[in-house]
Amino acid sequence: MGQVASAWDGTEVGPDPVQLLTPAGRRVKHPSFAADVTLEEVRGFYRDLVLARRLDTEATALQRQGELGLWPPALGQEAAQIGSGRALTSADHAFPTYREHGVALTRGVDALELLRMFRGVDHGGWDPVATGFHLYTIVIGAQTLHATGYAMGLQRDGRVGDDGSAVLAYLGDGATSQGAVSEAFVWAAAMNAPIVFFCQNNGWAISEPTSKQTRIPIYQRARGFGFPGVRVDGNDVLGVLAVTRAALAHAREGGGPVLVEAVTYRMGAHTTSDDPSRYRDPDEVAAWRARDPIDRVRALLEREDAAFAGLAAAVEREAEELAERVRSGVRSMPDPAPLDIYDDVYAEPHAALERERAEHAAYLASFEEVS
Amino acid sequence: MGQVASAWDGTEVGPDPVQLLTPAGRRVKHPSFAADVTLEEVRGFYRDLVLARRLDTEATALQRQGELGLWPPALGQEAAQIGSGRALTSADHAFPTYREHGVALTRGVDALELLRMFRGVDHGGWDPVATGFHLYTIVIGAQTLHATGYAMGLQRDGRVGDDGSAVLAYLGDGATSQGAVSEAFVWAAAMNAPIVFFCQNNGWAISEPTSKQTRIPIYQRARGFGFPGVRVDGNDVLGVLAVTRAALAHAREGGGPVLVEAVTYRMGAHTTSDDPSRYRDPDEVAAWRARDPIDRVRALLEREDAAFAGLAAAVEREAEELAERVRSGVRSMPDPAPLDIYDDVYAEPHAALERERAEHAAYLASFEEVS
Amino acid sequence: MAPQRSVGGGATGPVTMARAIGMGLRRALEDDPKTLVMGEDVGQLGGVFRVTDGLLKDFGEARVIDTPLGEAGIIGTAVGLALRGYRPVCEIQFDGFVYPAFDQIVSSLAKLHARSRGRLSVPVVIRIPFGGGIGAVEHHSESPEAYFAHTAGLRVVSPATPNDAYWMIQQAVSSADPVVFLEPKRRYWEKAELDLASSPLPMGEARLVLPGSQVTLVAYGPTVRTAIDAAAAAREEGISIEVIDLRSLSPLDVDAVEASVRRTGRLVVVHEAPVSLGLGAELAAQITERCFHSLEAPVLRVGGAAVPYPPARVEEHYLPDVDRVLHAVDRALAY
Amino acid sequence: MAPQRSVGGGATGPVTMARAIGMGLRRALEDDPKTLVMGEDVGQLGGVFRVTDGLLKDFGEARVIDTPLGEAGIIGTAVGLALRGYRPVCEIQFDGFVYPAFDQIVSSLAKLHARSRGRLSVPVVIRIPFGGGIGAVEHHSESPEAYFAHTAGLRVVSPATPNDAYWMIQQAVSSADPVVFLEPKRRYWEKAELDLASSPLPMGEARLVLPGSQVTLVAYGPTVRTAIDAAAAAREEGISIEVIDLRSLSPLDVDAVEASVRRTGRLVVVHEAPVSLGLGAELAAQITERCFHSLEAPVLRVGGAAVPYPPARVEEHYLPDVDRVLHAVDRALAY
Ligand SMILES: Cc1ncc(C[n+]2csc(CCOP(=O)(O)OP(=O)(O)O)c2C)c(N)n1
Ligand SMILES: Cc1ncc(C[n+]2csc(CCOP(=O)(O)OP(=O)(O)O)c2C)c(N)n1
Ligand SMILES: [Mg+2]
Ligand SMILES: [Mg+2]
Repeated sequence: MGQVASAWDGTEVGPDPVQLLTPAGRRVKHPSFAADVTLEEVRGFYRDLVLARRLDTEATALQRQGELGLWPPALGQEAAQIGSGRALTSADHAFPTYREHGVALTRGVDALELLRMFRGVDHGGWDPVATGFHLYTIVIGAQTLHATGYAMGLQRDGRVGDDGSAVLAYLGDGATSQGAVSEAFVWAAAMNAPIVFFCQNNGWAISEPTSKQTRIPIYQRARGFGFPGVRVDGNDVLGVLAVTRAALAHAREGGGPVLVEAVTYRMGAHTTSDDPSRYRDPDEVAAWRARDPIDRVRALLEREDAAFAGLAAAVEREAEELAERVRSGVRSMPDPAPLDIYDDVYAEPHAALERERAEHAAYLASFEEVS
Repeated sequence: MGQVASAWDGTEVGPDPVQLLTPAGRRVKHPSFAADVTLEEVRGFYRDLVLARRLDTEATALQRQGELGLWPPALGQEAAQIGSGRALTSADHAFPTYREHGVALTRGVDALELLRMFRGVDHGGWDPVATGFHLYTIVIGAQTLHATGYAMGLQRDGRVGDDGSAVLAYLGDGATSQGAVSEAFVWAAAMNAPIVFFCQNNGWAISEPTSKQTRIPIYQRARGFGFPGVRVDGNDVLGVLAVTRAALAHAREGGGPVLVEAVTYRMGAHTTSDDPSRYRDPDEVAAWRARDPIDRVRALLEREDAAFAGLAAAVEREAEELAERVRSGVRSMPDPAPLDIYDDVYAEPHAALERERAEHAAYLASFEEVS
Repeated sequence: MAPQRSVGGGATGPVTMARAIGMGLRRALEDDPKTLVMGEDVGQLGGVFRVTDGLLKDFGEARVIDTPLGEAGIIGTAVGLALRGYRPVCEIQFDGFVYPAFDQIVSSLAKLHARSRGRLSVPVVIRIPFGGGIGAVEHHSESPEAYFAHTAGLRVVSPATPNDAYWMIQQAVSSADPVVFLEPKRRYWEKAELDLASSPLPMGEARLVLPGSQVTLVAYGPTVRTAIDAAAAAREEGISIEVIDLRSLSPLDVDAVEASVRRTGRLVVVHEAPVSLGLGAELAAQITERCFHSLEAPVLRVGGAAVPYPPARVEEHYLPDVDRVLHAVDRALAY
Repeated sequence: MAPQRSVGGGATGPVTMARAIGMGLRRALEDDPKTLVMGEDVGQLGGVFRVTDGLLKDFGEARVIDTPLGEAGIIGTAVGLALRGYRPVCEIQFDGFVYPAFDQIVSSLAKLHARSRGRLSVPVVIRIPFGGGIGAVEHHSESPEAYFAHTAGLRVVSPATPNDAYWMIQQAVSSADPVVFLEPKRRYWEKAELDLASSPLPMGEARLVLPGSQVTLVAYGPTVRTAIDAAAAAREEGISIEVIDLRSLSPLDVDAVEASVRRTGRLVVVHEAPVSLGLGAELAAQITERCFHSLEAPVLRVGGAAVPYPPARVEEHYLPDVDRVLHAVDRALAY
């Protein structure tokens, strides 16, 4: 199940973020959390990180070329996403925002499925049941309540305790201000639901720095609701993995909700429509570049893994293939047919909508008659 | 201005509630809060408490007689209301729920104005500007945001600092679960607004005990948002006064928001439509009866005030007059005229509504022609 | 879609609508272990109208949930429970308290089936006691149905009789789509026999309540009784009114109304909600288009004024009553 | 109600609608120190559409407020600021994000004047970039106007031109009532000269955009341009269309529409929002009642389907375009 023993006793951890791998790629020890992973796993994370970044770069380029309508880059947040995504078991369920592209890959969502909504051919694109990865939610915070309800479902299914499963709900730093998110905290605490709230504090909510939302660190929000918060270095894939695993284990075993704050940084624009030069200092970006989440794993593997050169080359090839597949796949995605808009609005026939569809069909047919 | 020196340094206080007057009516000292009041003031509180209770009893009776549509009794919560209401200066502004009848009296709202909405002749009834006491808000939690915005207005008016003023926002224990209330906490903290959130934890939200809303004490909610929470014995008028004064002083002087949790008990039904026997134990009610907020002030005055017998008699007469005025006043309140419903929907003429009014007037007139 | 089973023994004795809904919920809880009931005060208290009385005792805390006080939380967690395979029936305590949940209803609940291209279903039922006439304080007498009927992805229904209430709540629970279930609270205590023997009308169909020839009168929820009373009064004056109970507001059974109007040539729609942009507007638009040449008078609407629901002691002037309905009928006949 | 001042020098050069709104806001901030601008990203960034660009720099943080991320918080605190005498202009970043604030809008903002029997005013303006056609992802293309127009106590307006945008935003700010100000985002970048010299039309009045004799075509916001284009195309075919820009959805200037329909005998209403229970329904109902004997055809409606706003690459089939408008015009003429 991927659950690891952890010394974490469910108490709050912060404000110093948990870190198991320094920006220079050196391992460090933490009293409560251990990077209990094999070398093979770390090699896997390296692959995950590189592929996630490549997808991001490629999607950004495709948007510039007009092939995607929009893209919200996860650049710089890969460790937070891969570390948390890899902490999940297949029986767990994740509820993302709109930026968890790295997590999506760990859940087996195909890159082209992921791009459908940004291409504008779909509002979803993948199978949330098969992947255990819910659809993206754009309305800030709404998914935290769905996630909490899902976790209540797990409780009712008897899926808490030994061999239990849990829910991982993603949210941003800005999202912590939304009433829906606080209600999710209230419900999760009142129900003692098996859920981990995973907040990627990437420093910004579009143009607003985190200081516009809160005057204390985000992981401390959980205090007010009676469950533990843990702050982790979001650019440290091992730290994120260990903390998220411990938090999920806590939840699965009936300990109730946990809030994880992964301190990271959005290196790119909010979305391809955004111009961050209007609101943030290039020095800040540069300082975070020195904390790059991939560099430190590379440094670690260069030191600890004799076969790293081969891995790096293989991953590079795989990334290239992914990029190529994404480029051609996106370009050849067919547009929806006009009458598709009437599909799946209801699961059962809805007479009024059927009438509208028939009228629309007749209207479209009238052109065909003409031509 | 009614501000008192207080040793409170803005740190959280609880879980033992601040108490300055025991259920037996004995004064006790607290390291941070002092009952800095004259005997004359205590005599005033006694009067306030008794009048508030009398209004409550009378309104409950009037509802039973069919003269009011509904009444939410404040029975048992009088100390929380008088203590906090008397902590306000005339320049402060209070935003009540629907149960702050005692506070209303301290703000100079006339009992008959207060009863208009429960009679069903109005949705408001008093002048919120003149009294510094906003209209009752029935939608749980909504007023906490209005209060926060009002406090932001005080900031913009330069009304923070020496000689500043503040806002007091009332809420219930159940209300703490509403997203709007958490957003008020977020805004108040982010803006450092001069506001005190005064939560009367009366043990119940209709049939749900406070444990259905939160697993930690309510005053601790503030921790998660980065401002202090203080727990006070809500049946101790002196404790409530001291804590609320200190909290308001903190806010007025630019210290930002405070959450006060007044631990009290709703001795009556949620409203006259409610039947608490369906959900709560008579022993619980009996235990709280022994903590009655008026009894302990009476005990104090009987000991400390030689002239108490005279006061008690005078207050009893005044209460009787109030009851009589309420009884006859409510019965003779005229119903609104049919076309009144069109008044004050808009502050400026609205053509479509004017048309509806004219049609309605013509319709009514058609009956008069007939008869 | 509709539970078509017929249960032996038709007679129940007269049952109030509130009780009929409770009986229907009980059946839904018995029939499907995935059915849940949740909301403020629905458990221990049995709801402020006692509709869910006894359910906690018989089905336990895991299935009958007293939730924290927040409507967004109720609907948002119900969506999540539905994603996990449950069928939550949420109670919103009063009409005026549904708005904090509006985002969850409009942007999540109504859209998830479409967003997922049919992969996900969210069979959540939202029960809302709605409408005025009970002498209540503010926010306890609203008629928010147009907001929901205008929202694609939701079904919106309102029973007008105990029998419909009993069956329709079960149909709503077993529907694969989200259903806003509007309970006419001022009719909660009206009694009628339930028909347990025959199979119910599908949830989306209107019902012809009274046949008539001169004017079609369409109502739903609380105004069906008003319409029936108006028809009775009109009959005394020799006017023959056909009364239709819409039952479903999304979909609207316009076919049924059209068939009637083709016979009568006149249509009056009556609801408590403000006339402006209310259900009557949509019916007026559609029926006028369909029956342009057979209408003898414009479609007339009787309903609330475009004002906030007024204080109790003037609400009788806000609510459509028999006189106002007959006034509209007279106007329609005068064309 | 409307600022009637005329400023020396009428010529501005062509200005986009986005810029015109920004200029209007600037005027409102200059004219009244109580005017505030608030919302997500309105300060430092100048809003995601740059409408408020430069205002923070010139008016400071106390008056141009980058708020925390929560729409209920934005509108709820704006209500409080208004109670303290301020005139907050709130930006909701996109149409689909207004719903978390729905309770504050419907139950507090819309009702406080009435609840207080006129003692309190809440002159809050809610700016919402609305509508589709910009190739956006979900929740960024909605047309929620019917929800607001159905809500008593709100005024609802939508400008279709830069000049109207410039003046109407100022009128909205100076209105004593709450105003929902719907900005047709796909027209943000269309340019026109502003007329600073002459006094503007009152906010609640419709405007005759193009005179015509055979069919009245009513539009508002983004579809006014569509209507004008349709009228031009129709003229080529010898069909004379009168185009009316509603401008105000609450109140609806039905008098203006009626006057036109009395001349033309036919009415087509076009909006992006779902047809079902949209503004077209209300116009159809009212105009049919007023012009029952002079209508040559039923009022026809062109608009969105009753489906969630579809993905970008099929939105052109959802949005009313010239062809669909002309199809309706032809149908109206064929009666
Ligand atoms: C309810 C709602 N309001 C506003 C928006 C517009 N919006 C999209 S992303 C965003 C900022 C989110 O910030 P954060 O939660 O920190 O997540 P991040 O984008 O940084 O990952 C905003 C305001 C939205 N999507 N939903
Ligand atoms: C938004 C909203 N939801 C539901 C209600 C119905 N309701 C009225 S009072 C109440 C309980 C409130 O409990 P609490 O906040 O503890 O205040 P108390 O009544 O105990 O003073 C509820 C659920 C409401 N008024 N508003
Ligand atoms: Mg962020
Ligand atoms: Mg309470």
